[in-house]
Amino acid sequence: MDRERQLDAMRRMLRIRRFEEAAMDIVRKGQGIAGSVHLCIGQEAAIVGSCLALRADDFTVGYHRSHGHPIAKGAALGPLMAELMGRRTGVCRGKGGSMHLADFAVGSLGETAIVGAGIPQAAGAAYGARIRGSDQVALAFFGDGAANIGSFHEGLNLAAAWRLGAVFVCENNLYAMSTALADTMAGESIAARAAAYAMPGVAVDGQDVVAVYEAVRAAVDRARGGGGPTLVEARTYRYRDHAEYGGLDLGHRPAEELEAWRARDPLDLHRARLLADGVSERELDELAEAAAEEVRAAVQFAKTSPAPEPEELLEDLWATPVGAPGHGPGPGPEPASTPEVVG
Amino acid sequence: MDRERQLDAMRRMLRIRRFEEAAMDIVRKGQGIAGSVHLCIGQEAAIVGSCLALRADDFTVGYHRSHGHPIAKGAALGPLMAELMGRRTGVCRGKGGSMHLADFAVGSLGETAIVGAGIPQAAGAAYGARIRGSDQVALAFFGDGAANIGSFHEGLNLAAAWRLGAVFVCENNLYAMSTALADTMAGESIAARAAAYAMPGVAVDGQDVVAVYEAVRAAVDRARGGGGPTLVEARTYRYRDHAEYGGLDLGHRPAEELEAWRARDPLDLHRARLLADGVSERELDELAEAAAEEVRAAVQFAKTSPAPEPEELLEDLWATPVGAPGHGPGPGPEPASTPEVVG
Amino acid sequence: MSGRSGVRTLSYRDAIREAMLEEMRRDPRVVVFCEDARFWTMPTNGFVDEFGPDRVPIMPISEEGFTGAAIGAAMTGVRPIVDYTIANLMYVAWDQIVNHAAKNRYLFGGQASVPIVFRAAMKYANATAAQHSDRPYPQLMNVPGLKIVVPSNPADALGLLKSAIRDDDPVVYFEPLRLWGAKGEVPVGDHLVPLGRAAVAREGRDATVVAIGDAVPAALKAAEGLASDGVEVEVVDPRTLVPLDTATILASVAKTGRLIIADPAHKTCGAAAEIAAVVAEEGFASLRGPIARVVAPDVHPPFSPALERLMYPTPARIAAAVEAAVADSHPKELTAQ
Amino acid sequence: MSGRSGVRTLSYRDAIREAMLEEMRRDPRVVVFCEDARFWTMPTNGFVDEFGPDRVPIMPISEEGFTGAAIGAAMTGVRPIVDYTIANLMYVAWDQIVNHAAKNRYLFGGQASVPIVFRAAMKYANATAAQHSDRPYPQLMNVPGLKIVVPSNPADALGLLKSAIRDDDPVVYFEPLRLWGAKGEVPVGDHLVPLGRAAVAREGRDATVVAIGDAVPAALKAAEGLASDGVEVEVVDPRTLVPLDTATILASVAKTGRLIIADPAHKTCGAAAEIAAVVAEEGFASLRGPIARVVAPDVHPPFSPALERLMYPTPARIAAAVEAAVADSHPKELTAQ
Ligand SMILES: Cc1ncc(C[n+]2csc(CCOP(=O)(O)OP(=O)(O)O)c2C)c(N)n1
Ligand SMILES: Cc1ncc(C[n+]2csc(CCOP(=O)(O)OP(=O)(O)O)c2C)c(N)n1
Ligand SMILES: [Mg+2]
Ligand SMILES: [Mg+2]
Repeated sequence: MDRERQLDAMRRMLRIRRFEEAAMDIVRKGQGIAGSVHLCIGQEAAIVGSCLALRADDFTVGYHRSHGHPIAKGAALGPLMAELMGRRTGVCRGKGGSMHLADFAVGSLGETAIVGAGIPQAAGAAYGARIRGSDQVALAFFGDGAANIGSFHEGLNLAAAWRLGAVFVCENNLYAMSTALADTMAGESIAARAAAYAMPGVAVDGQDVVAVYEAVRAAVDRARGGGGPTLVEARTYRYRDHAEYGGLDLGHRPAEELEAWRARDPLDLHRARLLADGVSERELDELAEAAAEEVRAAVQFAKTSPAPEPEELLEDLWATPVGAPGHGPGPGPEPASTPEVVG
Repeated sequence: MDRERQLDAMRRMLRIRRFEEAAMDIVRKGQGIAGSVHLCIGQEAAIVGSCLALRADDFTVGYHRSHGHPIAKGAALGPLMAELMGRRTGVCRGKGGSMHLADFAVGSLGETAIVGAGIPQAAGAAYGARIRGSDQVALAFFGDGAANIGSFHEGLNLAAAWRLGAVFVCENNLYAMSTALADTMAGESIAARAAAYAMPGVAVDGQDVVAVYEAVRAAVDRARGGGGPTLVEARTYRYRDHAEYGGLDLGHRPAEELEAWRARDPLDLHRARLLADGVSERELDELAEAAAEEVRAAVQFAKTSPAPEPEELLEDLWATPVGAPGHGPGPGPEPASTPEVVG
Repeated sequence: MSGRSGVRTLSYRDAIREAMLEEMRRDPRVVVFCEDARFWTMPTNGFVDEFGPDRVPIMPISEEGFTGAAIGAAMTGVRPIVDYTIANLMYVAWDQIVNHAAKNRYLFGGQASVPIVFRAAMKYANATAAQHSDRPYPQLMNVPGLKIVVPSNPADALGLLKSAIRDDDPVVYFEPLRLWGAKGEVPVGDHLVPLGRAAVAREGRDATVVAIGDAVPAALKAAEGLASDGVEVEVVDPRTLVPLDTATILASVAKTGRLIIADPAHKTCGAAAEIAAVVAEEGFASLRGPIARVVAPDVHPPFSPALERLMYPTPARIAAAVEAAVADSHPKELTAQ
Repeated sequence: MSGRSGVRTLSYRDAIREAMLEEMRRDPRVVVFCEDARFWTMPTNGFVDEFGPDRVPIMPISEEGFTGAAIGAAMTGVRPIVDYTIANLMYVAWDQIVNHAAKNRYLFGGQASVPIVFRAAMKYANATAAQHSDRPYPQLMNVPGLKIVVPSNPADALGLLKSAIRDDDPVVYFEPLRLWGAKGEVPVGDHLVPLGRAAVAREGRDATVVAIGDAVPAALKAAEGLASDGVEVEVVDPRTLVPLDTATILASVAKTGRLIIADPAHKTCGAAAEIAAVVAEEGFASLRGPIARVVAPDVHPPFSPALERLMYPTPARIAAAVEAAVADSHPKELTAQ
């Protein structure tokens, strides 16, 4: 990894970290992020290392722990934060929210809330490139919990049988919600499952952004060169709970475990590497401040953006509108003044 | 395998072969078997070898190439043939037909027409035995085509993670309809996929009933002993087309291939073994004649059985009948005299 | 608290927990399949300590696989409660539910019993967006062989779940998550509510509102308001959607002559469509005017709370529909035709 | 055979083949996902020779996987035709169809296009029993974001499939397999039938029969018979179920005052229920009597032909319902209320 890319890695990881800290703060203060929020703090190296190995026009498909993927792929932060806040300026116009960030402009084909479902979709994007005569690669992010679902098996098998230009990156943070991987998978590693598809499978230190980059870069080159798909398992850890439950700790993980992983924080590790490589403290502090400033601006943009108008409820369902003669989508929205049902 | 069991193997394979020849004959003559009929002629050793390794109270779950499984498990032939003919005396009262034979009295929990769907059901039957404090084992039959579907992955993973008393037997006849396994699976063998679940996987000569018995017997003992599940891949071949299409040959397989497999016919191989072991021609001919006679009687029973009565259409939906006040299952059947829609 | 005659106050969520506890104590063959079942957020939290790891197993994320496993277990004498935790996740297991659980008894000529309760919490109105906010019961109502319930209060949540667990057929049990926190009185003792019986939640002579799930509290609120204007609304809660208690619905419409159906599910081919069709077929003569559906429009639940709050039946929307129905109906004496 | 003005005779099956051929020649981004697509039994037999292995790939038995792949391809500019060959097999892919294909455009605020045609042949009335005989369109009608068509003749089969392939939204295309062999005249040239427009298959003043799929030929047969008794039946074929052409249906009922709906799908929450509800809401004033549904009872298709022949609408069942409706209706002058 050359110096410029190493700095870029730091920049992107900082963007993700600051963005999620800001989101966490808005949630905690009840300032307008509704619904489920799954933070990837601690997993930035796995995400950024992967996206750095991609070309700007390559594709990513992600999952519910979503924010890092489009940020690492280069999406503007303002519309992402506005989406979390359900504003009309959100990247999905407020229709998707935290679990469904997507920015097609940077090749982010969207995050799904259905575990594993994005895996075959990434295979399909790679197939699409073949049909369109393009050498674009498609990369699927998913968690360790997805390794036991049928979509994982079918998606990897299809990609292998068709020799597609796809890369499958598992962010193995050891747990699916409160469930330890060891309790749901008899096999020793997720990477080892690649053998069932005669596909290379590699396990990599998910805290080391350079190690992840090297592994995914090799997979991307192979994919682009017609060599077929690769499964990369990045061993990592989430610092926060499964989701933000108003600060409640689910306490399903031993405290020492969390501390041990924090001791190998991906941002600290990379910062140390850069310092050792002779990057100055000042340069690094400027990177950090720049990221913080970007995030402050994104929050400002989001908070000052308007909510969607009632008529937008019926928009975006179809490309060619509902308008068959006499057909309507059902009773229209009522004046926004109407009281909510008290459950 | 002791002599008595060896003879029993011959007996059961003959029953299947004669039963299916009779069914084929009825189909060809248009004498009253409607719908899809998938014959397992050529695969008898894989089926019988597996069922011989089971106890009478163990369970089997099968698939669309269905007739061999309940026959090998010990079901009476008359109600099976009556089911193929849609008679009220059918083992499923005419509701299921060829693809859905089931005889709960002998532990046959039914054949599914949805590729792969029976695999997790067998895992569940094994789990059920654990809950009921029984040591019954559950065996799932499925084809090579099922190895690429999610149910295979989820069913095997669940059985491994829970260490269930299940055995998974793949009747690999090299093709899924017209599709060669090599075109849809990059991996070299189905048995090798067991490694993804830290489960033993063994490939066995599916034409040799003794070899299949030994392999499945080891798996069954392991399952009953609490050692967890095993995947057994029996390499075999179907002589007939995917289904009986009025004698049309789909011609998707090279003629030499068929001939090569016919040269290793499971019944011939086993007959030769028995003769070599000193069983007399006469004894074997008696076995053959007894099987033929059983099948003749089954056909007779089926052909002389009545069709279901119209009111039976609404029966068997629920254990506790539909009878909520004012509720009915919709417009009842009309007099059987009504003409059909001409499509 | 003592005696069968007493009542206790429970939340809808605790009523569900209580029903499972009572039935698992009663019958050792009742088991729970639920991801993170042992997790503090789940109504089954703590069950593993009382019932052991076999009856509350750790689930991989394999809805299709463990639904198939539940079917295999059910066909061999076990009674699984399969909790999908989010109704949309049933789609991953749709083949096992629709092609197998619903069909096996019929397919095998009565040999198979599939006594499973499929629990499905519906997270709509919680800003979880389209993939976590569905109300899929209309889809399953079109599938024969499944019994379907949607309790609207803690007493029914308890009594219907206990009946569902004891039923020998597959029962799909839908829970509007926004009702989980609602508290209500629940009879002490072995409280069973039979499947297939509607409840008249409020009597009235002027219009019938058939309301489903959390549209029931909304309809009752609307009825209160209308009562002060002299309009007496009868609120019918079917509780069970399959088999549907059409007799109670038809009797109410025979009395009021007007029908409004309030349902948070989508409009097209929804439960409201079925209820409207039944009355247009079997109760036409008693109708004094058009039937009205107060339902969700045929778009997906949006994430933004500012939009999602416009999706579902509210007291205001229901009241407006009742007023329109009362205005637009012909004199009773003309309905006898 | 020359010129846009001519007609040719095609079977329903060949019309489907022709539509795919024409569109694949027109647009190199149209591809076919179908197990055994190259097989002689399939309408796509031979396509691989003209379009190559990439556009007609060999499919593993992975409905969920290749449906997801079709979505990923569609979101990046490809137009897949996904053929499930048997409608029931869609259940295996339900999550991808319902949670993703139907939702992605809305979920992502209009960024995603999912131009997929899902083909689903319905094998009912062919003695293939419950797991291969479903008519699942009512389930999908309750899911916003999917357009749904059920052609009843070769010309519509051709014209609707071509429109579906060109449409930028997911379209589910249901084929009653028993119609595959039916022959009919098809216009030569680029024959397009717009989505969302019903056809009046026969005009009549006394009763409206809205018929779906192969209930259309049955209804026309019934209408012939009734005409000889002086009862003039109007047969409306919606062709597209979503978006439904309610205007044409309401106009017909306004003329006849009587509505019978014939549909081979199950009764509860079926397409017939929706059509009945729409008319009970928006066309009540023109109804002279009860609406009637001639549909499949709420049991699964049994294997035995002796039983399955009792399941679906037949000319006799439709005619009986029309006669009952004509008998049980009040004079027209009373309907203006
Ligand atoms: C098919 C499916 N099953 C269950 C869920 C509920 N669920 C949401 S996140 C989650 C855990 C996922 O764990 P993992 O894949 O490891 O991702 P992580 O949350 O650890 O990043 C579960 C079970 C879901 N969304 N989709
Ligand atoms: C989920 C599913 N997909 C597709 C089909 C259609 N189908 C029926 S049999 C068959 C081939 C199955 O091949 P295999 O599993 O090898 O069994 P075999 O017929 O060779 O015995 C297919 C594709 C189906 N029944 N179920
Ligand atoms: Mg995880
Ligand atoms: Mg095969």
